[in-house]
This record gives sequence, structure tokens and C-alpha cells, in this order.
Amino acid sequence: MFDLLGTKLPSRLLLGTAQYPSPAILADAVKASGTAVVTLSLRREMADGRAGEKFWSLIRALGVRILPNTAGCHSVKEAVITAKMAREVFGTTWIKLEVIGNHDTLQPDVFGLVEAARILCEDGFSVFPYTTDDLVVAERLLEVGCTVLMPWCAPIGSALGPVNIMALRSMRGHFPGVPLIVDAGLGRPSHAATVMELGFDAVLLNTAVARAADPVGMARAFGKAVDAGREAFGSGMLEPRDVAVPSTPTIGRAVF
Amino acid sequence: MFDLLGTKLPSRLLLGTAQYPSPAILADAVKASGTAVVTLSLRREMADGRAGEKFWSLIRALGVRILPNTAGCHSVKEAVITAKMAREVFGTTWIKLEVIGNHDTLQPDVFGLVEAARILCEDGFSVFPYTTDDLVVAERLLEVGCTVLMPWCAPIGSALGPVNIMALRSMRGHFPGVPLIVDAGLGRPSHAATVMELGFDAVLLNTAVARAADPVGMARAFGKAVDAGREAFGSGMLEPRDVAVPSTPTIGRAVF
Amino acid sequence: MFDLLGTKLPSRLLLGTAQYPSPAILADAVKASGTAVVTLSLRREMADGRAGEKFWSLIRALGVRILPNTAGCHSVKEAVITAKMAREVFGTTWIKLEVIGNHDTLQPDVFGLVEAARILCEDGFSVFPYTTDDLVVAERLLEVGCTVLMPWCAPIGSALGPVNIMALRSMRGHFPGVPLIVDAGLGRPSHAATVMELGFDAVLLNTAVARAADPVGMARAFGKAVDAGREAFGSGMLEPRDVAVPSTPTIGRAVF
Amino acid sequence: MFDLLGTKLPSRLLLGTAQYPSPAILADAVKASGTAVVTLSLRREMADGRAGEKFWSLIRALGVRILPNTAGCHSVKEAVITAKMAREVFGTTWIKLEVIGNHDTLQPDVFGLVEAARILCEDGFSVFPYTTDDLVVAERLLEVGCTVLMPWCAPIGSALGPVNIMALRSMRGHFPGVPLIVDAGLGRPSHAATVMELGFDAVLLNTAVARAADPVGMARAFGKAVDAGREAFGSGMLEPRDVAVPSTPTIGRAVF
Amino acid sequence: MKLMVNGEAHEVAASTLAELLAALDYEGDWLATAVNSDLVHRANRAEFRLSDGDRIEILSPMQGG
Amino acid sequence: MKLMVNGEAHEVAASTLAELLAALDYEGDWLATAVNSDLVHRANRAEFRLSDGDRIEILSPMQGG
Amino acid sequence: MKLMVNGEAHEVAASTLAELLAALDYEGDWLATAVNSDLVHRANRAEFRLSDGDRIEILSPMQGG
Amino acid sequence: MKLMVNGEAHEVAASTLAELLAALDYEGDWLATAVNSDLVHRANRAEFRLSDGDRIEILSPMQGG
Repeated sequence: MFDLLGTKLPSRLLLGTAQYPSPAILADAVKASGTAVVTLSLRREMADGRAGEKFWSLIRALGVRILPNTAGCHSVKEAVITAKMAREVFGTTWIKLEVIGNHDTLQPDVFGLVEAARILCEDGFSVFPYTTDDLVVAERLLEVGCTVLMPWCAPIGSALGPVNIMALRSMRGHFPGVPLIVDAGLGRPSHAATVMELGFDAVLLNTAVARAADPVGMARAFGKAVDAGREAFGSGMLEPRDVAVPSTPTIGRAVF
Repeated sequence: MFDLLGTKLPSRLLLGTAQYPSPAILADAVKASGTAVVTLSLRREMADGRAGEKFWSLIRALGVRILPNTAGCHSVKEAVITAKMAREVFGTTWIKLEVIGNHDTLQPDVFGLVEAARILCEDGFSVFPYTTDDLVVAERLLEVGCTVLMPWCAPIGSALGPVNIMALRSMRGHFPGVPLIVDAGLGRPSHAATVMELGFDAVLLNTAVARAADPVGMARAFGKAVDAGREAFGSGMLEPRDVAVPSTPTIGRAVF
Repeated sequence: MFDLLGTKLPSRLLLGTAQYPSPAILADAVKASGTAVVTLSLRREMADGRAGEKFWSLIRALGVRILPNTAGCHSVKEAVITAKMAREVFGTTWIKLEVIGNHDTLQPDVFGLVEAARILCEDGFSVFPYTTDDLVVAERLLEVGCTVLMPWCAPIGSALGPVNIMALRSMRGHFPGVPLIVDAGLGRPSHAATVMELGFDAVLLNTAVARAADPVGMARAFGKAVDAGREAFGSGMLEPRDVAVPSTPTIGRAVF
Repeated sequence: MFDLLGTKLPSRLLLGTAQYPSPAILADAVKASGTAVVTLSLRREMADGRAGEKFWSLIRALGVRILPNTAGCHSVKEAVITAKMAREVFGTTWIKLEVIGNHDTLQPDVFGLVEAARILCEDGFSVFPYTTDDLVVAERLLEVGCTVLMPWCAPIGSALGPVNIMALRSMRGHFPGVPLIVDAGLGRPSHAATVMELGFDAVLLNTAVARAADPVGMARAFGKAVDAGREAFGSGMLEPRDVAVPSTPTIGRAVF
Repeated sequence: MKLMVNGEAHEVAASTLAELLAALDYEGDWLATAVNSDLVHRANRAEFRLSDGDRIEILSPMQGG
Repeated sequence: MKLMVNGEAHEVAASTLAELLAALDYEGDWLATAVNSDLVHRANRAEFRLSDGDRIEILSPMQGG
Repeated sequence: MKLMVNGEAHEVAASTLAELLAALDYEGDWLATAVNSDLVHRANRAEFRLSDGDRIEILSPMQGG
Repeated sequence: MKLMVNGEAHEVAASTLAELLAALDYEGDWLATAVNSDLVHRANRAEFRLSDGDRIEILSPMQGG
């Protein structure tokens, strides 16, 4: 089991709920992935439209843990109020904190992020900050009270996979005791396996599954890849070697 | 099910049997991996030593399909006689054909490989040639009667993973109908997932599992990664994108 | 000529002055590289030792422009006073601003960096901030008055070369009008050529030259590589293509 | 000077002559690149058209060494007769031997290549075989009399640059005494510098220069990059390091 | 009274936030409300008096990544 | 006599390769000739007798990479 | 009779391959035999007559990758 | 008077920064001075009076990357 802030979870894959072809496919993908935590947002409800209610019932029926997010917030103020409203609606102190700093890359504004994290931690939230792979920013986030970090590995929705393995390894190495969840940028199960092999504790996905030709199959594939990567991390992988080494004993070879 | 030359197999992972800490661990690793095909060799039997018998009983007890190999052979003559002796011992026409051309990289001698493949195909063998990622060599192997190809992705035992993705993609693209099994060079489950995502039909491993700190756990991890990669290949993965794309709808965002 | 803040420079290579086997080799390396700007530090002078004087005379004799730095400073306060002392000694408002945030990676503390940059820009300095490839941090640095940016491409002294090409391309794309100088992490001339091909305006090196077996030859090599990369950037390079394209016209081929 | 089969050459860049916007630009590019060897082909001459004469005069006027090629040949027979006709026309025993095995990748047919090389070496040619990065094929080519090798680093015209650094390093390591010229696949000056840094003796280019927006500027850029890479190879480059190392001495730091 | 509700201008009689929600046919425990950028807890909507020009946000759960 | 010259059918009177070149207005020391896939040296063109159906290749230098 | 068995010199009385195997205590259906680089099928070992200097290989299954 | 000069304790008679530099044999226009973390310009060293416990930094150019 994966112990995330005291909660025991059967899976190290967290899933976003946006961009699926249909609510039914979203539900099936969540089940196929084996995920135990989904992330969702708050949006303006249209009068007598019941979009929110329908979606919320669908999610509740899945019996998974909710990680509300502040996706789309570009300021500390927006992020903080959104977090508070989410706490009321979802009845959880968990919040995936996004403070977006760039419209193109959707990367975090690390200045606003640290400030919003400080405010929310003081207010009793368990803040899951969507951050970069910057070690110094990570230290600040821990200083203001975060107990988990969610570094990106590439821009949101890019499907590029880990673009800076060196930085990810460095992050893992510097924060051995902190749950690290790779958030954003994964495109393929092999990407997820790669970061899990580096020792990251979990991954959070959305686009790669939701926009796949078959989101349900892709969700299942990611679920297996995350397990595979975690198990490999715990099983002691070979270091790559430059020279080839025979994989068959050379003693006792016949001579013809 | 994976249809390999008319045989239905429950797994797309093939496993080598060398270098395990003990026969028991080898057996457990084979079971944990879910593999249905193992590869083994012939070696000189010591008089009144019963090494071969013990090993052979162990393997038979696993109830998996045998793919004998000519590992360690450096000449056409050696490889051909070894193949014939293997057919008698193992009662199968399947043969993983290795004709090694370089002591350091253990890469195939493509000239000897094509010649040995021709001789063995004419003699009724189902030849699984351990070859490079050279398209022209692959065409020759098919011309002389091979119906499956086993390209390397890096030197045997290097654990480097796919060192030339372009060549592997090119190979898959040129031989859409031919079973392609990546043989040699894989070091991590993410490597296996990567080549499966490219559309390869299976992978054959040995060192990466046998030499892991925990071969059984690593075998399980590779089994999952191979499934994950195959499922992803069939589920239509996103193409990587250079620019970031929001993974959350921007309509209906609150304004504070 | 390279116009750097109004100064016309004959070279796009800036060189550090640390770690050379000898002052004579430093001097020869500077000449061989063709660089027109060197960076140096301030350190405690030992009484009646004349280390500073000797070094300073050597540098002045080279007739190159000086870019003092605050290397080794870990706080805003340290960096600011060091910058002011440098301005008095070197008689230039240029300052390469380093506020180190991590002892292992020597990466910038982006919070302290922006604060120190604000103070120094207000005090009339031309601040060359040693920063990461974070676009949002870059925007803050420009907001507080920086008119040039010096992103790293890998940790100082790592010789890894550009570890995140995507981020560097994104930085170049977002700040088309700002002089961007890659500072830290380059190990080989091909690394320097690579970032210059991406459209960066210049590179700053130290370890890769100073610690080479032959610093003078290496300095010359980097000088050429920087020129090559810049010229290529201006000459319109081919985009890589996945499929092979004949480089020889196929019309008029003889038939034998 | 670069000693190529006993000929002293002022440059380690060899240039193809195809695909330039105009003969004048070809001529200027050759001059700007500093190359001392160009490669060209034989094609059917149209009656009373004088294409061949004009082109041939242009090339002769450049005063560079000629390396005729068998570009476009797909069989041993074609390649051998083309080589013989080239020897008569160009009055040189040098021949860049191409036996193409695949229409898409334009990769060599290593079987035909070795056979054609054998025939031509016996007939007194100095054969420059366009080959893959296969060590065993390379050994065969040397056995049949080749004294120089021209491995590709990517498909012709792909501009991908070195797609398999491991294989190139292995080739350099296995044939320390043999002139190795990277032929085909280079797209940018940084690619050329990269392979020269690995210790290759020279590079041969065509598309990357001829199809650039400014072929003359690109030719100059490649010329510099090849020099830079060679000089770096001889100057002892730093090995990349995983952990960051300060590039400034930490003794004598002020404390404020 | 003129109010901005989820970015749109409304002319409503409601004097409290609770009345506004009813008037605009909003209901459900999955709704969160804010007035002028401050959270108004569900429990406080009944006595929360609105003033002319108030900006009200009424949010509910939606897909998010 | 019917000949294939550089892939095109020709009906010419020429009896030797040298005559053929002249007849078709080919000249220049930068030309290389082959008949039926065998090289014919410049020096031998004058006495090289052509037969009906011969395949002649006349090549000259061209751009190549 | 002098024989090379799996690379080692042996002086044995055996006149057939089957006798050799018995003399050297080799048995089991997992064994494969070759004499002078040619396969000798199990069924033929009894009548396969050995000659002085023959090179015999006796192989059995082993770990392989 | 007790002073910290470049991190080392000194007992000196000097009452101004200029006198301190002279006393400790520091000279040269390539030197920069700070007292208690504030820059003291060259021009002001003569009148800059030191107090017991002052921390003085005397820096000069050095190799840097």
C-alpha cells in the first residue's frame, strides 16, 4: 500500500478527470487504471443547469478519494479562495495547488505558489503544490508547510515525458523522505515507469489517458506501468554498462 | 493471446535462464514474470556429474515452452550443429540462432547469421535469428526462410535500453507483418515498455532480471511493463507536443 | 559584432578565470578563445600577500572587458555588498549576479536572485543574473530591471551540456529581444554550438576550458564552436526528417 | 594537416556537390567551407547538351581533390562499372562506394558492399565504403582491402545527427588506426562537432549545407565546427559529472 | 438590486445570498459560494445580506486535471 | 543498326563506338562509355565495333553527394 | 583407443558410441552426441563405431540467455 | 582596539580604516573595503573611524567563474 499523508492507497497512480470523450468513459478509465485518487476542479454553475450535480454524482459513485485542484488559477488570491471553496464542497483539506505563471507552458509561478502554499498551510490545508523541478523552490515549499511535492516533468499536456532526468534524480536525491508525485507532462506508460524507476512515489496523469484513442485501455496500461516502475525501483536494477557482457556462461562450450 | 508461429502464448515476455543466483530463484522468476517461453543452451556434460539432468528437470517442471539457443557460437558450423543437437534434446524445431561476430559487443555476425539461417531453414527449423537493426539484413533473413526476427536494441547485457529508437521504428515500419522480438540490451521495465509501445511483438530478457538484486520482483515488473507497453500500443497514444496545452477546460472559470 | 548592452564585442564567448593550471595558461587561453569579456571575483586579500595585485595586473594586460561576479554568495546581503565592492574595484556597473541556493547543484536561489537584482538595478547596476531556465523567474528578472539573462543549461562544472533543450528553446522563444547568455553546464564545444544554434546570444564558460588537459587548445575549440553555432543559426538549418531523403538526384541514372 | 591515405589535406570536412541552388553557390560554399575534397557522380550525358562539361569545368576550377562516388547504385554490378568509368573520367583510384540496400533509408546493402569492395580493391581502387556502424561489417571491409571507412550516423538527408553515439564510440574504439569518416545524416554543425569530439577523423556532408537557407554561411559554419570538434578531441575534454562542482574556489570567501 | 452573478449582470429582489440562490434556482450541497472574493459558508448564506454591486460566484464540481 | 543509347532507342549508321559518339554529337574527355555493362576505354572507342541491339551508356560528371 | 571426449583425452576400450557413454557413466535422454562435428542421433549410438582420434561431444541442457 | 579583519581577530592601534590598512600593510587601488557589511569607499577610508569589535573585510580581485 502507498501511504500518502497517512492515507493508505492501493495505487500510485492519480488521475485527472478532464477531457474524456464522455462521463461513462471517464468512469471506466478510473476503474481500469486502479487509481484511488482523482483530481477535479470547481467551475461556475449555470443556473438550473445541473452539470455540477451530474458530474459530482458520477465521481462519488466511483468511491475514490478526491484531490480538488486550483487548476487555471493565475494569482495567489484566486488560488486561495478556490481552495477554500473546494474544501467546503468536497469536505477535504487536501488541495492540489496550481498557480499558473505562463499561458503557453502552463508552468507554475513559483513565487505565487510559495505564497499561496504558505497561506493555505497556515489555514490547515494539506497542500499538494504543482511545482517545477527546482530544488530551492522545493525547499521553500517544505519550509512553509507542504509535506508532499508535485514536480512537473514536462509542460502540461505536452506528452513529452521526462525532459530533464538529471533534475528529477537530483530532486529525489535531495528529498528522500518527502512524497514526490510527478504531475504533468507524461505521455506514455514508459514515461511513467521511468520516473517510478527513479524512485518517485507516484504520478498524476490526465491528458495522456483522456485524449488517447482508447482512454480505458490507456488507463489500464498506465496502471500497470506505474506498478512495474515501482516494483523495479524496489528490486535493484542493473546499472547500464558501456561494454557488452555475455549473458551466457562461456565455460563448458563445445568445440566443433 | 500472442500468436507466435501458430503457438498461442499468454505472455509477450520471453526469458533467458542464465546467471540467476540459484535454480530456485530462476524458477520463481519465471513464474513471477508470467513468461511462457524460456531460452536455454546446450553445454558439455561432465561425466557422472548430473548438472544437465537437474537443470532440465527444473525447466520441464515449469511447464513453459522451450526456445533453445546457440548462444556463444562464433561460426556457422558451430551454430548449425548446436541447433541440430538442440532439436534432438528438446524435441522442438524452434531455435534462437546466435552467430556472434564480436567478442566485446557480442553483436551478431550478419554474414554468418544469414548463412546459418539459410541452412537451418532448409533443414526444417523455425529460426529465431538474433540480429541487428539493419533492415537489409532483416530482408535477407526473411528471404532465406525466417518468419520471425529478433533485433537487438543494445549490446547483450549492457542494460542500456533502446539506443537507436529511429532504427527500431524503421524496422517496425518496414516489416508490419513479421513478428519482431527485441532481444538483448534491455535494462529496465521502462525500456521494455518503450519498445512495446513502438509496436514490437515481444521482448526477450535475461541479464536485467537474473542480475537484479531481487530477480523475482524484477521479473514481475518486466511482465507488467511488457503488458503496459502492448496495451498502450493498441490504445492510441498521444503524440508529444512542443507547446503546452491546458489539461483543464478554461470555460466557466471563476473571476475573483 | 555582438552588441551587448551597447558594447560592441568581437566574440560571443565569455570566459571565467578560475581553476587554470597557471596564470600564464589562463592568459593564453583567453587569447586563444578570442573572448572579449572575462568574469572574475573578489576575495579576501592576505596582508602583505599580493595575490590580488598580481592577478589583477595579469587580467588588465589582456585588454578584455571585465564582468565581475558574486560567485559563492548565498544571500541577498552578501551578493549586494559584493557587487558594490566590485563596482568600486573594477569601475564597471556590470555585475554577474549569483545567489546560490543549493550547495550541491550550485543552482540559483531564484527568490534571493530576484530580490538582489531589484536592489542592484535600482542602484544603477547592469545586472547579468545567473538564473535557471524558468520562464516565470525570467519575467520577474526583467520586471525588476535586468536587460540580459544568463540561464544555466546544467549544474555548474557538470560538463553535462544542455540537459533540457525544450526549456532552452522555450526561453529563446519567449524572450526574442533579450540577450540570452548560457551560463554554466557546458562541457564540450558541441554543447556550445548546440545552444548557439538554438539562437542564444552568447555562452559563458569556465571549468570546461580551465580543467581541460590543454586549456589553450580547448579555449580555441570553444571559440570556433560558438562562431559555428551562431553562423548556423543565421543560415537556416534543415529540420531533422524522420524518413531518409536521397542526397543525389535520381534522374539520369545509368542502367547496367 | 589531415593525412588521408597519404594525401595531406588542410581540412577534415568533405563536401557533396548535389542539390545546391546554383553552381555559383556550390562553388562559394566549397570555398567557404575550406574543404579540400568534394564528391561527385557520373550520370547520363544528354546529346549536345553539355551539362557534364559545364559542371566538370566548375569543379576543376575549385582546385579541390575529387572523390567520385557510386551514389544511387543498388547492385554490385552497377557499382563496379560505375567505379571503373569514374576512374577513367576523373583519373583517380579513389572511389566512395555506395551500394544502396533500401529505397527509404538509403542505407547500405552490407552484403553487396563487401562484395563490391573486394572486387574494386583487387582492381587497385582505394575504396571509401559508405557503411553502417556495424563492427563486424567494418572488419569484413578491412579484410577485403579497404583502408578507410565511412559509417553513416543517420539516414542520408535526414539531418538527424548521430542517432547512436554508443555505436560510433564503439567503432572508434575498435579501429583506432583506421581513418573513419562519418558520412550521411549530419544536420547541424553541432552534430559534426559531436562526432569529431568522439575522435572521428573527418565528416562528409551534402544536404545539410546544400539545402540550408544560406548554403555558403552554413558551409563556413560546418568548417569551423569540424575544426572545433577535432581540436577538442586533442585537448582532453572533461567527462560529464552527475553532481555539480563549484567553478570558483571557496577559500577566502568574505563573510558579511 | 444589481448584482454580478458568475460574471453576468442580474437585477434581483433577493436580499440575502440564500434568497438569491433560490431566486436563480440554484440548489444542492455541491455548490460553493463567494461574495466579492470571500468565501461564504453554506451555513451563513441565509443571513448573508447582499449589497448593490456585489460580485457573487456560485461554483460546483467540474472536470479538472 | 538498332542501339540503346542511355536508355533510348536509336537507329544509326555508326559501326564503331567512336562513330556513334560523333554521330550523336557527343564529345569531350569528360565522357565515359560502357557497352553492355562493360567499360570501353576512351582509347578503344575507335576500334570498338558495335552490334545490333547493343546497350551503350555515355556518362559525364554530375552533382553527387 | 584414443578419443577426445568433451575436449579431454580418454583411453577407452569402447568400440561404439553407446559403449563409450556407458563406460564413462553418461546416461539420460537429455544428452546429445556429436562425433567429429556431426550429430549422432540417439538411435544410432549403438551401431556408431568409433575410430582412434575421434572427437566426441556430449552435451546436455544448461542455462542460457 | 579589537577588530575582526577578514575573519581574523586583530589588536590594533589604528583609529581609522586608512590607518588600519597601513598598519596591516594593505595597499593598492585594487582593494575594496567593507566595515560591518557596509561598503566604505576608498575616498572615505581616511575619515572612517573604527570602533571596537568592528568587522572589516578587505577584498581584492581573484579568479572566478
